[in-house]
Amino acid sequence: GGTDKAPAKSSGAAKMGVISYLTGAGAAYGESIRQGLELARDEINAKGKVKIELVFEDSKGEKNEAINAANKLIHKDNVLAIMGPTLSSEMFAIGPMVNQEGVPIMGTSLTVEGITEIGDYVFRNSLPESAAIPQSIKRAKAKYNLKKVAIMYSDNNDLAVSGYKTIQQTLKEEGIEVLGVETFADKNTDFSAQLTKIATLKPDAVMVAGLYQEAALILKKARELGINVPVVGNNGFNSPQLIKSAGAAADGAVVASPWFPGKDDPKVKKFIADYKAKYNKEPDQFAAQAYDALQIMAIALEKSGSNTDRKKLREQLAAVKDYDGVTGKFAFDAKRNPAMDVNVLVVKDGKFTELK
Amino acid sequence: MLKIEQLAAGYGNIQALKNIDLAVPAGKIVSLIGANGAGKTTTMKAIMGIIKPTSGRVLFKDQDVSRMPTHKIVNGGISLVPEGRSILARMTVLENLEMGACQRRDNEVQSDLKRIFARFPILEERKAQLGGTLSGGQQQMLAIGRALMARPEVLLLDEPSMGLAPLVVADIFKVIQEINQAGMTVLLVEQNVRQALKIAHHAYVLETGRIVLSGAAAEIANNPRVMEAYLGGKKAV
Amino acid sequence: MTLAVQHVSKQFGGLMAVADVDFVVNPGEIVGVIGPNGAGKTTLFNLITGVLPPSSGQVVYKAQPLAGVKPHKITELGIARTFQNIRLFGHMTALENVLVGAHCRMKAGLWPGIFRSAAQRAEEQAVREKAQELLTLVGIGEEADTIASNLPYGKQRRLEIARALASDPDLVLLDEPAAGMNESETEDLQALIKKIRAMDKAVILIEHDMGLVMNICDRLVVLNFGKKIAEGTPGEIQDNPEVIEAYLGKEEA
Amino acid sequence: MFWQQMVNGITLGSTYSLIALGYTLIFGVLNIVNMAHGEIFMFGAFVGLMIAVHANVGLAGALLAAMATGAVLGYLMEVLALRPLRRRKVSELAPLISTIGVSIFLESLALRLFGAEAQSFPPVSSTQVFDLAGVKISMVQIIILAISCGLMLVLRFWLEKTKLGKSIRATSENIETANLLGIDTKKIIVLTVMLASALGGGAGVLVGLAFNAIEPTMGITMGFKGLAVLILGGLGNITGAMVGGLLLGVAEIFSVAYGVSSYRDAVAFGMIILLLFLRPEGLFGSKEQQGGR
Amino acid sequence: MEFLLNPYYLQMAMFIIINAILGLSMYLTMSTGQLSLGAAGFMSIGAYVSALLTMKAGLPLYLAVPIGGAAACLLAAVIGLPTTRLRGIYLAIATLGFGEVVRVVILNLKVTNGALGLSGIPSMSIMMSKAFIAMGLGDGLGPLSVRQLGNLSVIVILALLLVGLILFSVRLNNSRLGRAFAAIKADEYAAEVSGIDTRYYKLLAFFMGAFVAGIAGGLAAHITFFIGPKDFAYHRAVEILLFAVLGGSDTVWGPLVGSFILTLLPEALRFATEYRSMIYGAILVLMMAFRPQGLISEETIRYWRTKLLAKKAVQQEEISGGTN
Ligand SMILES: Nc1ncnc2c1ncn2[C@@H]1O[C@H](COP(=O)(O)OP(=O)(O)OP(=O)(O)O)[C@@H](O)[C@H]1O
Ligand SMILES: Nc1ncnc2c1ncn2[C@@H]1O[C@H](COP(=O)(O)OP(=O)(O)OP(=O)(O)O)[C@@H](O)[C@H]1O
Ligand SMILES: [Mg+2]
Ligand SMILES: [Mg+2]
Repeated sequence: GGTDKAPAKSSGAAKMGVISYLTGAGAAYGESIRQGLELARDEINAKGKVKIELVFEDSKGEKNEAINAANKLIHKDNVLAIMGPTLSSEMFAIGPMVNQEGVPIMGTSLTVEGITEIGDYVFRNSLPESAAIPQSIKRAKAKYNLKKVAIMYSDNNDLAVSGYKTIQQTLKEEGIEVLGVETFADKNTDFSAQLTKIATLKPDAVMVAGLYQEAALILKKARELGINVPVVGNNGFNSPQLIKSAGAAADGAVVASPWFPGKDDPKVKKFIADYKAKYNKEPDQFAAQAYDALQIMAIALEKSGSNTDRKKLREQLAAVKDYDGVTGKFAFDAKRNPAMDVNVLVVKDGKFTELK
Repeated sequence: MLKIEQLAAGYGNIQALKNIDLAVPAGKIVSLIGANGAGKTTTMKAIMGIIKPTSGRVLFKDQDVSRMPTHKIVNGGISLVPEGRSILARMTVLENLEMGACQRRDNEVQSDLKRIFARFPILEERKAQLGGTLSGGQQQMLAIGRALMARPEVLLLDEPSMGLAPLVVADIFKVIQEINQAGMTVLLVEQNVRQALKIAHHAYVLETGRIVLSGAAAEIANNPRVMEAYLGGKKAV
Repeated sequence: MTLAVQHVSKQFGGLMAVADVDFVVNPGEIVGVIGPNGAGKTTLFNLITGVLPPSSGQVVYKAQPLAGVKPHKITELGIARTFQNIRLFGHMTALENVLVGAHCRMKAGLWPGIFRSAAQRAEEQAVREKAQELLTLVGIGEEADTIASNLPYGKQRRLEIARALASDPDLVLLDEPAAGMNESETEDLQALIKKIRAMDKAVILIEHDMGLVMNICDRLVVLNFGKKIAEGTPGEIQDNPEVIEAYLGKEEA
Repeated sequence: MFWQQMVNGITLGSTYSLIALGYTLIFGVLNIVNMAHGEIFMFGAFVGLMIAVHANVGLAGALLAAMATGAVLGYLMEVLALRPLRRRKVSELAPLISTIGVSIFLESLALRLFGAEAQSFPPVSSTQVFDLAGVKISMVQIIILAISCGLMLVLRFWLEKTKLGKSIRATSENIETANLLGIDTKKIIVLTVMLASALGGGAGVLVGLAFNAIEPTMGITMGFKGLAVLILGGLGNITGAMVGGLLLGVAEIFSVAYGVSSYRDAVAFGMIILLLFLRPEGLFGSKEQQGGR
Repeated sequence: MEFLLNPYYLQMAMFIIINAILGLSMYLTMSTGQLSLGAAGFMSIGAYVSALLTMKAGLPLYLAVPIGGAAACLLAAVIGLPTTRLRGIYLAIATLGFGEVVRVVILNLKVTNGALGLSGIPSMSIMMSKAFIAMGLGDGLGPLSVRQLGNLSVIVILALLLVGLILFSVRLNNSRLGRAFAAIKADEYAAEVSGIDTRYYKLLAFFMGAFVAGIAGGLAAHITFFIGPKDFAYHRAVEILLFAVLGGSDTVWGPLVGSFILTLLPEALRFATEYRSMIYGAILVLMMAFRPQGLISEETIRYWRTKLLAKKAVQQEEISGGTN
């Protein structure tokens, strides 16, 4: 690969493109990512070892917009590398082209299977569902003695569908019986029918794959209908908003996450404090992972010693090991996926705590 | 009562009226005649404010109404029975009639309604039928009835006899004469020129947007040019 | 026999709009249908043209029963009509309106139209010429390129007739063609209808203008409350007391 | 479970009805489908939420504020986006697009103003849940059902029997004719749009309360459902909106309860297509006039 | 030149052409007065069928795309029989609902991979590049790299297709069928009584629209590597409607202009970042206020035609004047 033109140098800073879901239905995620990145950028630039300039482009969560954004970043702004996009579907649409152009691209929120298989220039620092979910199920099984469960997942969300497949797989391996499977869709607000049905099945736990907005509503409705068993979620559960929206109903929600805000780690505490100071809200995993992603980029950038050499940057990125970030110890595996620890969390009295 | 001064109006590039002058004195029937496309309907529309004149004025009781919105003109006391009837198709006959009186505040609406039913018994029979399903002639009666329900001071009629059976046509002209005798001023556009001139006091002849002739109705009726153009004079010769 | 209306009835809810009406139309004949407002004349046209299905009875055109035949098919068979409340294709020019009327007499399908085959062009040319002739026939030859809705009322009526004639019908149904015309214009119309008959077409004419009806019709059918109350030559009808009572009124003179 | 699901269906359906009523009202008078109705609904929900959180005025206050917001938005929409179109005779498409423009504008404005995250009302007494022989129903669900039924009756009476209502119907058929009857159509239209929008705003608060999630894109989701109900019940028909809403709600719930939940949306729309096949004018819509004259 | 060869603009040109084709599909159906919002649904069928045929059955593009169009057409037959009885908004919502049903089915099917979508769809430009390499042009042609060659050739192919479609539509308009369409649009009832088989022509127009939308879907799939059910949801249907109405649905040119503007507008508004959608919405409202009949109407065409003719006449006069 390699474009005809080298990335532009501007005021000595490396130009990083960001494709994020900044307007539209999923803007909440895109915003968090943007904020995490900005916070990291400011810290990196303040340290002064390398300088990074971020160029944000909105994708509206739409594939064609993402394609246009990627093309603009590569061919008009001549960026060195790209962070994002927010959704897996967007990555599938732009990845092959970006890869072909020889531009490193790193997803910070992509959890479905097959992302990095697109090509050598495609990275992600977000933990795939296939790595996270089995952990939480195993831990929950051990703790709550799960024998039979019901599943709910959002069938129009790629992340949730991918999560659902992992859930099925793991349950089979663990010998847990599935009583029933119900689906919903993103932005649904009414889950009464599904949960009424599930309530009659009397499961030991409910497995849910979806985003936090729906997850919170499911928790609320489930408790209202008297389903008081643990609810094991996918990556989507991993947000302070879940607790904020669901309130007391969130108690008993289980999720596996590299991001654990309650962790007794000065880095995490500082990140949370800085983030709060700047944006006046709790950081979620999107922000934390985006923050770490840019830090990882910075490390590779420093090692590559060039603000313009994409190939070098890619080599250095692939070689990143032992980065200790707010989401824990981090390294890329051979397939440019993250190799990192997972915490299994459970909500207790309105707080994420470790499930032991 | 109603006075038109140097009125010009049109549709886009088409100038349908070219500076016409016309007067409808109080208590009279004035008839406006002219060939297809002469501009009769346009004149009516301009009076009602449905189309805005490009120049000139419409005076109603010495007040310039030419730039007023239609509903104000109606509430001021002018009503139009439009060409093509404009029945409210999805409302019943009764509702159509009531709508005619919807701006009235007095309590004689019911008695007026009775009078109209007496005049057009078929309407009473079809009170609950939807306006759109009436036959053509029934719709015409409804349109006239509806305009009368407003108790206007000036009534504009655009071809009221169109589509009516001969018996009813004779009746309609009688009705016009009656209401006129009861004090209503009438501006009448008719293709049934012979009949129209018979009941009118004054008449104007409109040709391609210009008034070419005006005078007492009887005079106009005997004008050879009118006879030839509108009264099937050819045959007579 | 061109058309036979056989004991046709049409009911709307509780209302018998057309009740057991029965008459025939012979080739080249002008039959007038008269009757008070709401007698069922337009409904009768709707039944003949297949727009409404009869509640009972049937219409037979040239020995073919029309029950269940779609309106466009009936037009193709040779019955064309005009409307009481003019229904032109407002945005199209007068000529185009007539061309639409000729649709069912043309053959060119999709692909000949796209590739402009020689046959298609020839057909188009011929039909355009014929359409222009028809416009001239009804007296609006000059207005071929005028947008239909910009024509004054009277001319729109003529255009409707031209459109109906374009389908080359053997039977033309005219619903109050003289409405909105003054006497001299009506005379022109009378001449036009005679010309139509001269082309060997039968005509059914609904009209309230008695001058026209009496002058031109070979035979009259009188409806009242949906029922046929009389049938005969204009002379006979004019003197029929029932018709005078229901419809004509006493001659004013 | 059947009865619980029935209750679920009816309560879901009554929120659909509530939204569809506003749609129907505007369609009834303007003959346009107001694609921005969902967004007005969403704005109402947010303003109601703000008021409830910051001003501590209770449900009634929040409702009033939301309705006022709806009315103001409706007024602005009418003056800025609809009236300019009415001056010329245009196809029904122009206002459709114009209101789509308004809806896009309002949605992104809400994203700016309120952020993209879902928010919920502070717990109020109306979230209380009753348990009737194992069937659970919440206070707010009862309120919504009662309000939408009540509104339906009031609106029907108003449109059919009052002078103002008849003027609205006349205006909806033909503005020029209505003008000729002396009706100030401008005023009538503004009034109806404001009223429908106020209803939309109020519905926002109620639905927000019932589902506990308010976010800028809720307008599209609910608006889409409202649209479906509008068609199901028959355009411009008040009873149709009510019954159509309930029907859709119950159908959706039962498709989940006794079918496959992943086909929920397909069932709803499949039902509409099927119904339109049998009755092209919707459940309660009036048949187009037959025959030509 | 450099500017024009920028892949950013090339890609945008592809989107514009595909959207223009979608606009035309809308136009074809609307020319009989039917407001169908099914284009997104038909597009998705074309896209999935064509993508699956190339991915799973290894069919070449030039076969897969038309088959996708035909599949869309087939479904149009099923849905069209009942829906062409509907009018106005009823039809619009029913077809919109049909799109939803298709989307839900796609979500539930195995072969379509549900919400995860199909990724790794063979790309047209990469295929073309490969063809050029096979032709021994691996180093490009003159200043053009082989990738640019690939992109350019895709654009040429798409543009040719579009021109063909435009020609088709224009000629259709001036033919017997076009007149029948226009008559149905003006007054369906009068058209029927004037001897036009309204149902048949409405179905025909519906089919043509579906076919063209299916083709556009197939093409779109092969220039974007990935398709998912989200690409064909409600938003897409509305967007396609906007092309036609904003540009003007009375002439062939309207939807073309509409799709051109509406594809470029979001890109042109990128500088406005978070206010982008707001401005977009406001522009829609303004455009409708000033040109409710769409940017290009019949009058616009007539106006320009007479103006151009007049100019030509003047020029001719000048020429003849010069020789005198
Ligand atoms: N909506 C319109 N758009 C364009 N031109 C119009 C319109 N309405 C009428 N015209 C034109 O204006 C002129 C006057 O028309 P108008 O309807 O006033 O005639 P009229 O005297 O009422 O004729 P008729 O006896 O046929 O009713 C005609 O040349 C007509 O073509
Ligand atoms: N769709 C319908 N529903 C109910 N009643 C109808 C319908 N169509 C027509 N009618 C009624 O049927 C009767 C016959 O109507 P039709 O239009 O045939 O009368 P007509 O003889 O043409 O009268 P005119 O001379 O006034 O045009 C009328 O009383 C009319 O009100
Ligand atoms: Mg007139
Ligand atoms: Mg009639």
